[in-house]
Amino acid sequence: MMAHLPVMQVMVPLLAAPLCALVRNGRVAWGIAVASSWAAFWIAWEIFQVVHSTGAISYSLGGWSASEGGIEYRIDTLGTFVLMVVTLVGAVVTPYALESVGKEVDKSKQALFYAAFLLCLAGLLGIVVTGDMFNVFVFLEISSLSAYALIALGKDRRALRASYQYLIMGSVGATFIVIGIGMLYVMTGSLNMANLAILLPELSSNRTIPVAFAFLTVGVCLKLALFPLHMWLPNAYTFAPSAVTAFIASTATKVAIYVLLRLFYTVFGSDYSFLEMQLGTYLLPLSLIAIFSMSLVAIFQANVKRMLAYSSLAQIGYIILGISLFSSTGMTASILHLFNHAVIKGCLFMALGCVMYRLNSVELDDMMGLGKKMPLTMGAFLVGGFGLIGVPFTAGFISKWYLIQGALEKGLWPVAVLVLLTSLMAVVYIWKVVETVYFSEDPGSVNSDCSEAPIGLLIPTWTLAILCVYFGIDATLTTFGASSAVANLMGIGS
Amino acid sequence: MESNPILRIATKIMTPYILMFALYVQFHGDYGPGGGFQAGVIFAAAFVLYALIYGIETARLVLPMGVAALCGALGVLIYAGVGIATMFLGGGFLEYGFLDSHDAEHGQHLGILLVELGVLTTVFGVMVVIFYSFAGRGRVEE
Amino acid sequence: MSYPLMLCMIVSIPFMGAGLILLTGKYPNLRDSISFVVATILCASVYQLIEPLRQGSLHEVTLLEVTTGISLALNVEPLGLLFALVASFLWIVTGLYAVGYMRGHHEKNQTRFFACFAIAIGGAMGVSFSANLFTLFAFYELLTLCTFPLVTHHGTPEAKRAGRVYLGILLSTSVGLQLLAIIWTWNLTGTLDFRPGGILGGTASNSVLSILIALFVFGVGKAAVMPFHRWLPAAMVAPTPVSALLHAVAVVKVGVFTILKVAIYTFGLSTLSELASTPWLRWIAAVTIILGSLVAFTKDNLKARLAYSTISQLSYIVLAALLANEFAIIGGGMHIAMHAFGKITLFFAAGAILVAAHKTDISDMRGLGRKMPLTFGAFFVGSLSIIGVPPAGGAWSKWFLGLGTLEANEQGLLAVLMLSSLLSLVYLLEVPVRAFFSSPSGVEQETGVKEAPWPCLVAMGVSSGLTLGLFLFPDFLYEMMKMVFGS
Amino acid sequence: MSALSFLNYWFVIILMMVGFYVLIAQGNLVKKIVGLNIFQTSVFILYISAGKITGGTAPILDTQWSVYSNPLPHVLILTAIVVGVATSALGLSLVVRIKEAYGTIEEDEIAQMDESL
Amino acid sequence: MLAVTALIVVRTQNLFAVAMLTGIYSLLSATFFTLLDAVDVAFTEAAVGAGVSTVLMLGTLSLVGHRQKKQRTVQIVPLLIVTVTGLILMYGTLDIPPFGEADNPIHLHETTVHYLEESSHETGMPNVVTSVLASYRGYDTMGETTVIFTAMVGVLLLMSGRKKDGTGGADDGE
Repeated sequence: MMAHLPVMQVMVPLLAAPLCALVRNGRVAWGIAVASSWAAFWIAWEIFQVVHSTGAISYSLGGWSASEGGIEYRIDTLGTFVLMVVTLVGAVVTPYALESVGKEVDKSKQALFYAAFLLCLAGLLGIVVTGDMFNVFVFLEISSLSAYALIALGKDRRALRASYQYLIMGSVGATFIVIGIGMLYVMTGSLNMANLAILLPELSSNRTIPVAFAFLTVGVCLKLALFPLHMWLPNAYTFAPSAVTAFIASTATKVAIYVLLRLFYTVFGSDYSFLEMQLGTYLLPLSLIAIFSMSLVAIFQANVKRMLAYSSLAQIGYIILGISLFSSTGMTASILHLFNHAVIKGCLFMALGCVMYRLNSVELDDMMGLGKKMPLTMGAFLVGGFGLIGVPFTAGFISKWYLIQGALEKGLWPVAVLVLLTSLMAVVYIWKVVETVYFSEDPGSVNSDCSEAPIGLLIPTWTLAILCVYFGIDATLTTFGASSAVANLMGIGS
Repeated sequence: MESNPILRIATKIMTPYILMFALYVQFHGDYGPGGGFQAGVIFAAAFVLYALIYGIETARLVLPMGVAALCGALGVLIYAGVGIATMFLGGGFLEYGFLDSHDAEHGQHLGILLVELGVLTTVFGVMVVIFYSFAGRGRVEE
Repeated sequence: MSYPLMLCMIVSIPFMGAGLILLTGKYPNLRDSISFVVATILCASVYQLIEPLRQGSLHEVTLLEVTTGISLALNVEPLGLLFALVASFLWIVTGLYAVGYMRGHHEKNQTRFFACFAIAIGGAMGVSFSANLFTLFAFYELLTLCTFPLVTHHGTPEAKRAGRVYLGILLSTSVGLQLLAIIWTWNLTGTLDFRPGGILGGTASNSVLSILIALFVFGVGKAAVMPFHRWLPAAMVAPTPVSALLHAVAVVKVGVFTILKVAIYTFGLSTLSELASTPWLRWIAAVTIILGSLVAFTKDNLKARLAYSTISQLSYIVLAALLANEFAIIGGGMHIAMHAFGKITLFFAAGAILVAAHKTDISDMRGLGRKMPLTFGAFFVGSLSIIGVPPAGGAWSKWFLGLGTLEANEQGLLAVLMLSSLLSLVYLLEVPVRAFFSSPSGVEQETGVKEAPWPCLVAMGVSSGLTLGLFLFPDFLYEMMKMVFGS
Repeated sequence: MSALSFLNYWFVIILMMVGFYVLIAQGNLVKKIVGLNIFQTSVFILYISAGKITGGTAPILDTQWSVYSNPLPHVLILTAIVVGVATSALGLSLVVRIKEAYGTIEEDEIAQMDESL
Repeated sequence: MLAVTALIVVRTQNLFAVAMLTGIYSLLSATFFTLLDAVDVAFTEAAVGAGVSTVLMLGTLSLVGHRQKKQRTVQIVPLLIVTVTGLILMYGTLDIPPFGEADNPIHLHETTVHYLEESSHETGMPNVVTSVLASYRGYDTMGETTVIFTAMVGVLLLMSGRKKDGTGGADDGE
């Protein structure tokens, strides 16, 4: 069975999804969802160990090897790292969903909700494990379509519009990706990433390849909402049901970043991407603008969920910044932040979900004095907020530490200063919430009779909060995972 | 439309043929163009035609929404189930050759047939569900 | 008790104390006695470390390694021990005072107040025993965050605004400049440990290190070097015990202590004295000294005047660090203690006046000395120490500082020190002079003002007594500071 | 390479861009989906064109033929068509819900309604 | 023909006509596919594009009405984006292998060769498209089935229930 772990990683949630749709009972479906997402997490952990002890795994689907025209699975150190991120968040969010979704989604739709949720999970995992370009597209669409549906389930009617916007932007992105894949295919005749990596360098002077490169990059950047292609994200995060926001915010963009890394490093090769195409020169300013402007916008939001959505955009900027530095420290920072931000944002959005559960609102004005009424919820929010700022002993500090190291190594000290400055902006928007919640007297209107969130919501939220602190205190596991992934990608050691 | 006898009878006569054509497309996929997906669409088309002529209520009696949705889910299960089965038979995921322990080529044939059946089921179910959803919604609004 | 455990205990005692305080919040008497007992235990434990340190049998204790090269580690060295001793001792005194003050003043949220107070002391302990810059930074930030609720304790819009200024300046300097400097240091040397003789010498060009020291000096916002001093007057909206212990001792001393540590153990004195920017920074400190004194002049509000006086005095220590010679460092280290005792006495007195007579402005205090002789007497003693005249302890630290300026060939700075002493003579002594020698205004006569509650008086008595005592027996401090250069 | 050989591609690109334009410029939500369809269909043509071999025939093996067009693009596009129709279905059901919630399917009107909230 | 149809789609205000034209567009491209030897694709495109999509469109239109608001004539920014994208794409085709040549890389790649030469005895299917679809790249097709299933789940989530209150979620918008 161990040999089939890679395929089981995707199949477990994928098979669980139709089962959920079949049972039609929300609670049973939830049970299936929890079981399968935990199983997925366990499988990811097993794969993590296998890959780290024996090297990258390759698995031929249908028994056809890549040279026979089959589809290949390929999981290397980076892949298992991202698998861990996605399944971890999945495993934490599904238990959370019971109460949260129970309140925010119609009872009759809950079974289907879990089906869509698992499909989204399966799609994301499928993207990570595959080694075939076109297969990436197929699973990208599985995850995207289910994400559109999940977002549209938000109670506010604006959720529909957000979902539609996302659908249009996402489909444009997907079509761009298809165009890019098509061009690569036409030039080489291959869809397998490893094979492309061999064939492409021979064509380096070709004029089609840069165009393919550009289309793929733009397409993926649309999916990961890099500035200025981010328009869909704030609304989508704001109006989606809480559990969905927590899940999608911590995984979907991360997987898109993974695809980007795959493209840059595996398919095109780092020399081509960074030296010939001068990728760094484009990504660096874009990411800086993203970090700066999105942090600024976040400060002025009155809706906390939207504030965090903009903050996510800024955080994506940090990750891209690390990539654009094109150094092993920068990359380590990015991959670390991929994980840390998933944990932190998951924690924050889940804490907000608790607030939503009690208050039916996450407007700042309605949250005055909430710190006394929901101490545990807001405590988790505080921990997550510190992580976002990058306070020492939270996970966020570690990734920023590496990021600034990376910038200084390249002699880009203004970038280092800017990263620190924007951390301060994070202080401002997190502090706005803290001040409202802890240091404002409750005007006695909206939240006067609210109490602490149910335990079913608090346990998952605090799990992530504790992880956020744990990986800030003992970052050996994450740094090990990240640095070995980087070593693998950049061809150092291993 | 529901009262037009010509249409009703024409549909009655046509439907089996369309269904047969769909099956032809399904099984002939090995030799000519066609396969599970196209067959599923045609299958669904036959049904949609039926529903249009005889009214959605009647159609729902023949094939309730729940059953259609079930088909949609079932197809995926069939497809992935074949994959799991080959895995238990000692091969890789979706390695059809292992379906027949003696003749790998025959196993392939069988596997392809089965997964195409899965595709057909899903496509049929999904198309009908989508049709019901759109049509059903309009009817209530009027 | 083994030494590593002991060290961990010392740093965690205040945090445990905070926990106990929160648990016993419903029983004020129990809560306040816990506060007092914990403080005593802490001070006694810190005292236990002196003898082993003299024998040189102490070493670094690594609590946990966050990731390669970044670890949470504690160590005992003379400067830190001195600071910890001062802070923990004054916590006992302030604890006593605070009980009297908070009850006398009927403050709300007392539990939160005492808990945050304890955490703040824990932060100060962590800073003083930190073995590397990362540990120091972590506790430094902890101190910033946990004092915020204390500053905004009253919850008024004014307090909140002050809180924002407080947090804004402290966080932005520490994150924007200090953290950058720390990461840069790591980038240059690959370590953040405090080592005798420094780690940065020879790792980068003079100009790079010049920028780096400037980042540290300004980045340690708690040292209140101008132009990053605004938070300190803002923090004065807090209840007086906070101003007394935290904003005259713990928080601000953490700032200058950090600069001293960076100067001695990160740069190394010989490296530091050769940097191109050091003379400039000395003069910035000097300007802060003079301007702080001048602004203090203009303030009628007693606590505001004391705050600016603190700003001015802190830069003495910054200056000491930047003079980078043995005399100056000894003077600076002693001044941490001397100023602590002197200034806390002044704040105690100011608080006592507020509790007993509800006065905050100096101009209203005419004739008050006759009704509160003990309070104003203590104020007088404290003032002497700040001014630096015998028989108060401040005389010694200023003496060594003066020697330091001469050693560094900066006669101009010696003049600055003189001038500042003169200025402080005027602005501080104005208060007792008015209180004792001016006749009270008409309005004051009717209210029956009497001395502050007894815990306040005892606290004041202890601190002023020690201020005098330190003049007579400065050997201990001197010996401790000598040890910095001994090993 | 002759100019003629580009024409096929360029023509498809123009079609593609027409679809893309409809997709991003039109304010009507249904029409956007139509644009998406055109955009995607044109991309499909691009793929299929690449698979063609002049003089070849459909890749159904038979003894009387020897040259076949490349089957792989066909397979990919079959998948892509299905994905496309799935997207349209979901998009259109969103449009229906938006119509029910807002009473209009013009983007600017919806934006106006959201801002006035 | 295709271009003309596409352009009419842009200009037409009546969505009903647009839907029909889209169907026609699909049919036309299906014929085009046949010309390019892609019979399977043509079949599917005809079934999906002209059939399913059109029915879907019409179904939607019957629910949302088929008049489009008058559009401003030409929008500059989108036009610019589109033109730039198009030009980049055209630039990309400059080095693309010539149309229809048998020695283009995709025809020579080992996978293609494998499909055409080995599939008949490996799978016993003369229709290479089917064997590639269902076997060699069967996993893709499973993904495709899942996509369809996902669409169903999505449509069901969106369209089932809650239709009685007429205005949908309009009232809980605040």
